[in-house]
Amino acid sequence: MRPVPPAHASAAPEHISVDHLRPDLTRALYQAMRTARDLDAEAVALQRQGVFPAYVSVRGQEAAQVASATALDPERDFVFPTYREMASALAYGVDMVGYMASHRALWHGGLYDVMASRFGAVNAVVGGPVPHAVGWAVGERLRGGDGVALSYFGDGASSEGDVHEAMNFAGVFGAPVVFFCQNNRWALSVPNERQVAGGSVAARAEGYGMPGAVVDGNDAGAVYEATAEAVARARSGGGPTLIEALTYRVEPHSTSDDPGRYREDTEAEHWRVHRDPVALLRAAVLAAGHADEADLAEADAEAAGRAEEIRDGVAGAPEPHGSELFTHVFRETTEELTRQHRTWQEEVEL
Amino acid sequence: MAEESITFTLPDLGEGLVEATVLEWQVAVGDVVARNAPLVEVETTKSAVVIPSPQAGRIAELHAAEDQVVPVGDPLVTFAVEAADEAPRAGIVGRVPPEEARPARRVRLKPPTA
Amino acid sequence: MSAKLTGDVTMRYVDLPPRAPADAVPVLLLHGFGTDFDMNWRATGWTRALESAGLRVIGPDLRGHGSSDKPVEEAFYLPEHFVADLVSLLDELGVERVDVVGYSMGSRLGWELALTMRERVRRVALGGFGPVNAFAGTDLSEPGSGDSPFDRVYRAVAALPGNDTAALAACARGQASRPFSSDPLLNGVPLLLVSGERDAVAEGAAGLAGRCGGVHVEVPGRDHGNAVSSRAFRQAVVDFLLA
Amino acid sequence: MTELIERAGAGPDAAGAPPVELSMQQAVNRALRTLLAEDPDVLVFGEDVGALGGVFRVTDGLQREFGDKRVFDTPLAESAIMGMAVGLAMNGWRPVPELQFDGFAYPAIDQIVNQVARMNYRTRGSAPMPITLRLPSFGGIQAPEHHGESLEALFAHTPGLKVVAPSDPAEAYTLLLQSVRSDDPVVFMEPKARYWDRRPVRLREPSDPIGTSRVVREGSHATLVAWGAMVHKCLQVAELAAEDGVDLEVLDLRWLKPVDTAGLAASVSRTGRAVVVHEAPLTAGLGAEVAALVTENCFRDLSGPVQRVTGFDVPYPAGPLEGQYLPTIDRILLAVQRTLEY
Repeated sequence: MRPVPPAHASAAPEHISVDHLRPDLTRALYQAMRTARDLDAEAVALQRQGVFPAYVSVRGQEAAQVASATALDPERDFVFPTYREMASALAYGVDMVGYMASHRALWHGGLYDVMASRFGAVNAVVGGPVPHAVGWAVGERLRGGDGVALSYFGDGASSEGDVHEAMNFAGVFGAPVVFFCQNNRWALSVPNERQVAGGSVAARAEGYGMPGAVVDGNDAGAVYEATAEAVARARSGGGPTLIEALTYRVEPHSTSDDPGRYREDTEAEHWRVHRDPVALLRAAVLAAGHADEADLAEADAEAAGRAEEIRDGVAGAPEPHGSELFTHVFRETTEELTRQHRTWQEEVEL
Repeated sequence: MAEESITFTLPDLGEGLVEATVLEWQVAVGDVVARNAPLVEVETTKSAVVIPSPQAGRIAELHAAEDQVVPVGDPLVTFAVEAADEAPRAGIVGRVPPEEARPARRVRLKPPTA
Repeated sequence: MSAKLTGDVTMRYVDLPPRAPADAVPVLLLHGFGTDFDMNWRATGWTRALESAGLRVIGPDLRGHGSSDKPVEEAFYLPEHFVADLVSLLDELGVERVDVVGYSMGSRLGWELALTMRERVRRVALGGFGPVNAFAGTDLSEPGSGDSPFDRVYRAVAALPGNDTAALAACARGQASRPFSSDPLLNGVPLLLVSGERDAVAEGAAGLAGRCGGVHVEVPGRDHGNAVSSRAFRQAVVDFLLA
Repeated sequence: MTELIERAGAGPDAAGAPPVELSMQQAVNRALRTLLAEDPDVLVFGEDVGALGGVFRVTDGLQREFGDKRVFDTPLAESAIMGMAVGLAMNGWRPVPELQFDGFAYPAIDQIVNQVARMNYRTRGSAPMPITLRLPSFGGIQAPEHHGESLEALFAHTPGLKVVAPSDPAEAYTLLLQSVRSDDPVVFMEPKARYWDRRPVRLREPSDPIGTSRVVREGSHATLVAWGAMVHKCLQVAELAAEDGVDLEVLDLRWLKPVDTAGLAASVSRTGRAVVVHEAPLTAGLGAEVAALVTENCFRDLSGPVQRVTGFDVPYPAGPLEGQYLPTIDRILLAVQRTLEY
């Protein structure tokens, strides 16, 4: 029997409702998603101007990222991102100039304070940070704290050993972790049908001893509720949850990818036009009476301003000085490294 | 503009099919076709299908006449393709390193006296 | 992308948005006996041809076929049930009128749809179809056992992966229990019939087209199996739809 | 200066196919095409190698030509890719897996070291591993983290693995044929900074045995030993040194395991001086192995210790600092000067 695509395809609804949510929440979600959308566009432009060597867009995944991050408490929880979670970082309150610095290749993990932000360093190892979330969560339980770890990963990463091992560990330890899979249908050039056996990442939750949930990743309200429920379960000692947010990677994998070689542009066009999470939320907020056109116009203006401010901040940031090559290699440096630092001064800095 | 010739064989049509009969070419020698444009209509014991062009380029040679039976893997069509020599495209990450004509240096050597 | 329309029988369909104007009348493609949308229309170059002509394509896997449900009781396969599936699909998609393009069994069902739901159909193009009873000379208690044209078709499709022979046999019997009759004729709708020169199943298509005030095109040298993928058939239909 | 590489390209069977202008991407693609056509057991698989044609287009067109049963994408799991390669080899196939980037090989190290490298040994020859792991390697393209690593020391240190790095398109074609046809597991490290290097290439069948190095520029004052992208850099250094009246030999090591000790010793005992250049960090890099071999085999002929010019002992840096981390022309010249004055 040919695998039937998950309800991910165009059958998903083309309007959402947030009537049942608090107005201040839905307005905040819209504000952050709108800012992330504008910052994403600025970042693509920076790449075209050669300021960024490359950029990985989050366009189309703003609801999945902002709404999940908003369901956390930045004072006591901890987020473990991949390399494509700009909108989550923004919603979580991370210093965005420091975050975007990683895309300008000023410093691999970014230039924000990871521990102060309680938001892990930008991480390009697929599935790599997922076991970190379990470790942090087990450590939190040992200390008697009630913080929750949220681990982001994608449909591609769901094939990595690290992710399977981490989820089993979390089930065994009952660790307070929310495994948040943004299934955007494409792991670079490989579609779900050839990446996710069985057709659903969430269906594996039971196998790892935790509840699983599939949610429309482009419905900000639904993502928020599903994440909030999982966070509450973890915080109250109920253990881990696996959430699969069905969304779509509207832009190419990166600014130097050519999707024409592996997917139909009509599919991407459908999601771009009919399932845009920012447009869906905007219509729902108006329909629910949580804001009127004037409020949203103001929000849009504020978002655009903030995006430009971040853009100018990261574009103007100084490049790291060569001597920084030798900083932070160890907490306690070595004789040999000091000798190599001198070699660099004499032979490279000249 | 250097040209490169690329030959494509009759692809594996699945379900263990070993050959197909060419019903009708959708292109002629000399045509310039886009990738995925209809190339040739063939019939197997199971069904008749139109094979999309695997390559953009000019049709240099058709290796089978209509009504001819072609085994899977035998040459089907040869394309003449301009060897792409426009600026090389970076891979999925990073930049193509610039090829500096004369590498800069500051250090001068003194040949050994012995 | 494809989706599901759940009713008493769940039907998988594909809805491919056009590249050009959105308001053009969509084309409803109805595949033949024992195949499905992908085999009958996508692999034969039709979707690409219709899309580049700027036409929106709606392509169901008819009940008993492809990825749709495959009940094994004969009663599920009466022509009126197929037509009901198609009407509920058009309602689901909010489509007022369509141009119907069919092949073999799909053509007979397209004819029935146009006849009974006249206002939902603009133009009709049918291939591999004629007035003659398609099941003539076939022992339907054991389809494929004899040497009638239908037996030969049945044997060819029974071997295709993904086909359920019990469902196909039931489908044949369901269709045969309402033998096609060209009375009443399909009048007052632009009609194109296309048939391969050597297609026994489509015997008499030219006469039928004439009686309905329609047009007939013959594809030289082609039989029931390979007329559907011919360029002549595709081109005739595209010209007819865009006229 | 006509580089010796051109003359080396001419080679003994100069009468072979006429030279064709190819980049290294295209040369590897041609080699894979030759291998897939000549041996029905060859399989090419990995992440994004099929429809996309590889993130550097190295497997472009192979799936269309040879079908998706022999050229196929896998889910994103490096350990499973190498583990599957072991199983395929045990079922009579000749797997040519690709791990998309050097830095992504780490999750597969367990399968490579504990299974691929020693399976023939632990089964006393019953289950050979004719696997060639294609690994885009080394730095030089300002790529993100984990996309510019040099793992040759790790692989060379693994008993049962052979390791090779081609320095130009002709080498890439010939050495890949040799690697895949070998019944031993080979790690084929493609220098991604040289993927776009285009030059006239004569596509030749392998003639040198596995483990042979290659003098790409003869010289008398000192020998520069390098591999991969550093061969091109050392040729640039030699060209500049010639302006100062210093005649440098450039030795392309090619095989990083087994190392061509005889070829190395022959060159260094003639010039009496050696500078090893590699991108990987200094400590326990393959440069240490080369220095030990030179010291053991050419001690009496050396007029000074072997110099090493390498990456620093720091994690591979982000974009703008890459140029200050990798061996520069000036640093190599300074090392040469140290050997001349010793």
